[in-house]
Amino acid sequence: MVPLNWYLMLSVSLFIVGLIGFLTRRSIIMMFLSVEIMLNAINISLIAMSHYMQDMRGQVLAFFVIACAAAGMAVGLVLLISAYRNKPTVRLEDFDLLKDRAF
Amino acid sequence: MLPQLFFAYFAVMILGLALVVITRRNMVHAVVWMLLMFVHIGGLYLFLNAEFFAVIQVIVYAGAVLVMFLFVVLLLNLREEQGLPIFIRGVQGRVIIGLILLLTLVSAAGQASKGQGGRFSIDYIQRQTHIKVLGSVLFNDYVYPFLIMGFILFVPMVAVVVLAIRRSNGSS
Amino acid sequence: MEFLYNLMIPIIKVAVVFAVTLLHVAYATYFERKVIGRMQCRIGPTEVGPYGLLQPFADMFKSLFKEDIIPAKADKAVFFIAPVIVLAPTMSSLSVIPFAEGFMIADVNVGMLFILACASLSVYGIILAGWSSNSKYAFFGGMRSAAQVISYEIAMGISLASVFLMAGSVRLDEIVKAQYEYTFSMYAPHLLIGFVVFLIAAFAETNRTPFDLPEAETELVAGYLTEYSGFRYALFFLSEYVAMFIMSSIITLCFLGGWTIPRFITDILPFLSYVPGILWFLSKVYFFMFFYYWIRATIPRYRFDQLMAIGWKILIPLSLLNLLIVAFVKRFVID
Amino acid sequence: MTFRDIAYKVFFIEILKGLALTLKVFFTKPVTIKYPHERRPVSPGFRGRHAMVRDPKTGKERCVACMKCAMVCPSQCIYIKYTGQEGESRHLVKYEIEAYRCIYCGYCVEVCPMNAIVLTEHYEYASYKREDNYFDKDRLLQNWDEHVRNIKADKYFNKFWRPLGIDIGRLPANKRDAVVEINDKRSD
Repeated sequence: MVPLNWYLMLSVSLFIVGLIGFLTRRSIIMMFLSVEIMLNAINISLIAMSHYMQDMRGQVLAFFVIACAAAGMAVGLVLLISAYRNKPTVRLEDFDLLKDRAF
Repeated sequence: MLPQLFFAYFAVMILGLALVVITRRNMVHAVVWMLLMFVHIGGLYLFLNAEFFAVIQVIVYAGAVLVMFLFVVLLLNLREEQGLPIFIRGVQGRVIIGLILLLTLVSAAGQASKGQGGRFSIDYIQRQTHIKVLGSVLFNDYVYPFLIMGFILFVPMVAVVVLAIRRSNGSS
Repeated sequence: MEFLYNLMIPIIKVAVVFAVTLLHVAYATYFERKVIGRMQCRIGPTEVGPYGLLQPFADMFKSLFKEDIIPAKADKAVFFIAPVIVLAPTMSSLSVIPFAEGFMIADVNVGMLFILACASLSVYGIILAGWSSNSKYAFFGGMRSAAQVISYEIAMGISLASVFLMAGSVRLDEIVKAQYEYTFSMYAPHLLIGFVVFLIAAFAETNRTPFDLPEAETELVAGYLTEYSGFRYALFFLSEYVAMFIMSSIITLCFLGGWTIPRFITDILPFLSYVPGILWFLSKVYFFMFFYYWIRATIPRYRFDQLMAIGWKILIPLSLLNLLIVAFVKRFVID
Repeated sequence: MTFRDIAYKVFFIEILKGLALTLKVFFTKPVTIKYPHERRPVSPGFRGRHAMVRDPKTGKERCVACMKCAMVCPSQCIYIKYTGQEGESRHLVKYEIEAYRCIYCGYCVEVCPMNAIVLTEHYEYASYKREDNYFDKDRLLQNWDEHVRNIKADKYFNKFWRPLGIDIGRLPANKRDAVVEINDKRSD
């Protein structure tokens, strides 16, 4: 039997990998992919805990996380497409119209 | 011994593939590696007695969300992005912060202990099948969250149509 | 020893199913050419072997020994892996199909959903094949195919949901057993809307005429297959026919009672119940394969906007309506 | 949209009609002719490969190098050379037809006063070399031999080898009946 801690460690490590990807990549699409990785990490820990605690609430929550992730990604990607129509780039640092140049 | 080995395989593959994903320059390649990672996560769910989630993982994440990514990557012409650097400036500092966070969280996760067992034991789920158990919990105890979830899924649908539609006369 | 025995049984099953499927694909092409030939006043292949029966093997050897051409600016790794991504999920979804009572390779609780998951995975192969070829025809074909498959998957899934609702299970063998209790021992008359929706969606899922826009010869050369040749082309071809076989099997299992024969027939002709179930199953499947060819010989290709309109404006509302009706009937009439 | 239209749409009437049609055709006899095994009979007047008629008496061509065929040819694919002065009888040196340029109008056959150049009913002259369809004099005579080989009778008549609709009496003597005597070496 694999202990629960192993699943939690895997989940946490996966979350951190996603976080690093989110913080360091330039492209918005890659940042969205990193967010997906983080949501999957959350799901692993939710389902693992649900399994080990013999309670379905974690899985219900994971179900909602999956639905929200799909909805969020759809909106994010369509925002990206409408932004791309105005400015043909997916690099986050190019969207700096509101940035104060003095700093 | 065998379960541990399987878990180790899946854990190494998931983490390795996640690292591969976030370091790819070509986004189509990243999406393909991500697909492989999602399939592995689905395999991990099978060990957790959640076969419905294993399938949902593949249907929703791999079949819908990632295809959406792939569509967007292919719709946008990203040829000129290829030559530019992958990571932003000052990447090392962020990675170090991430690693510190990793150490903290992993040590915390190592000390976690499970609480009181509930009524959904493994035998019960196997007897009733996972879909039935999940369905009964979802539709009996969590009806209102489920309905709200339906609404949450509906709003982005409208939002996507409104945002993506090109007006025939007007702007552009 | 017992461990070996337990290991051998699935391997033998896999070997049997694999061999039968490959043979089936070989002769499905022959059957298609013969049927469409006769429907167009032709006779189809006759040259290789008696009545052209060895034609599939001739085609196979030809495609195996043809030169494997790779476009110069193709993304080689993705180009190589794309046919495999198409073929592997398609083949693996064969493993949950019960060909007869108790004969399935993998006995999983989520059988039907597994097939849906596999169907959604094989879209990747098509998109990636189109993208990696670095050719405009292939790219358009891949994008069209992906849009089409994703749109019709929704209608297909919802129309299958009504079957799950009636049967109370997503296991294919339990769906078949649940159908046996109903009037005609099949769901097709009860879930007529769902049946028709699924039938149309199945044509679109497998990229067959009248929804064969991804490989529309007259406009896109061969769609996402344009740059493929030789063995890799054969893999795409194989997976298309296996997918047709799987779709026909799903229709048979979910709407036509699988390997069972309707009770009103066995009441009149009791000796028919001694015929093995796999024969009934295969005859139903082959009827649908024939139907695929029949439709191909009859209906011209739809335009892409018509295709999308059928998918989103007709099939999805219809399947939702069907689901609603079935839910009400199940709750207030049957229970 | 009338009720009838809606009913047609809902019950796929048009599609069902089409399906019934294809099913009906499915049970009819196919019209295919399996070409290398069976051949379709050549219709009279078919204009196939060129040939020069071999005179059974001399064993040579009947051409007198009058140049009429080369002049009438719309695609100008007939090349003729001859020797002999004005007033003397001409002697044919070169007679070539480029079959790729030929449009098979049959003017050369109609105009020939000697019935020397004809279009046979042979239609399988695909080959691996382009040169095979550039007919010189020997090749044209050989074509005639190939054409004659399957004819059982002593004489061969093809009414399309002379201009139709012209009074026979006005044609040259050699052209009048368009009958070719086949008395080749087989009988010797």
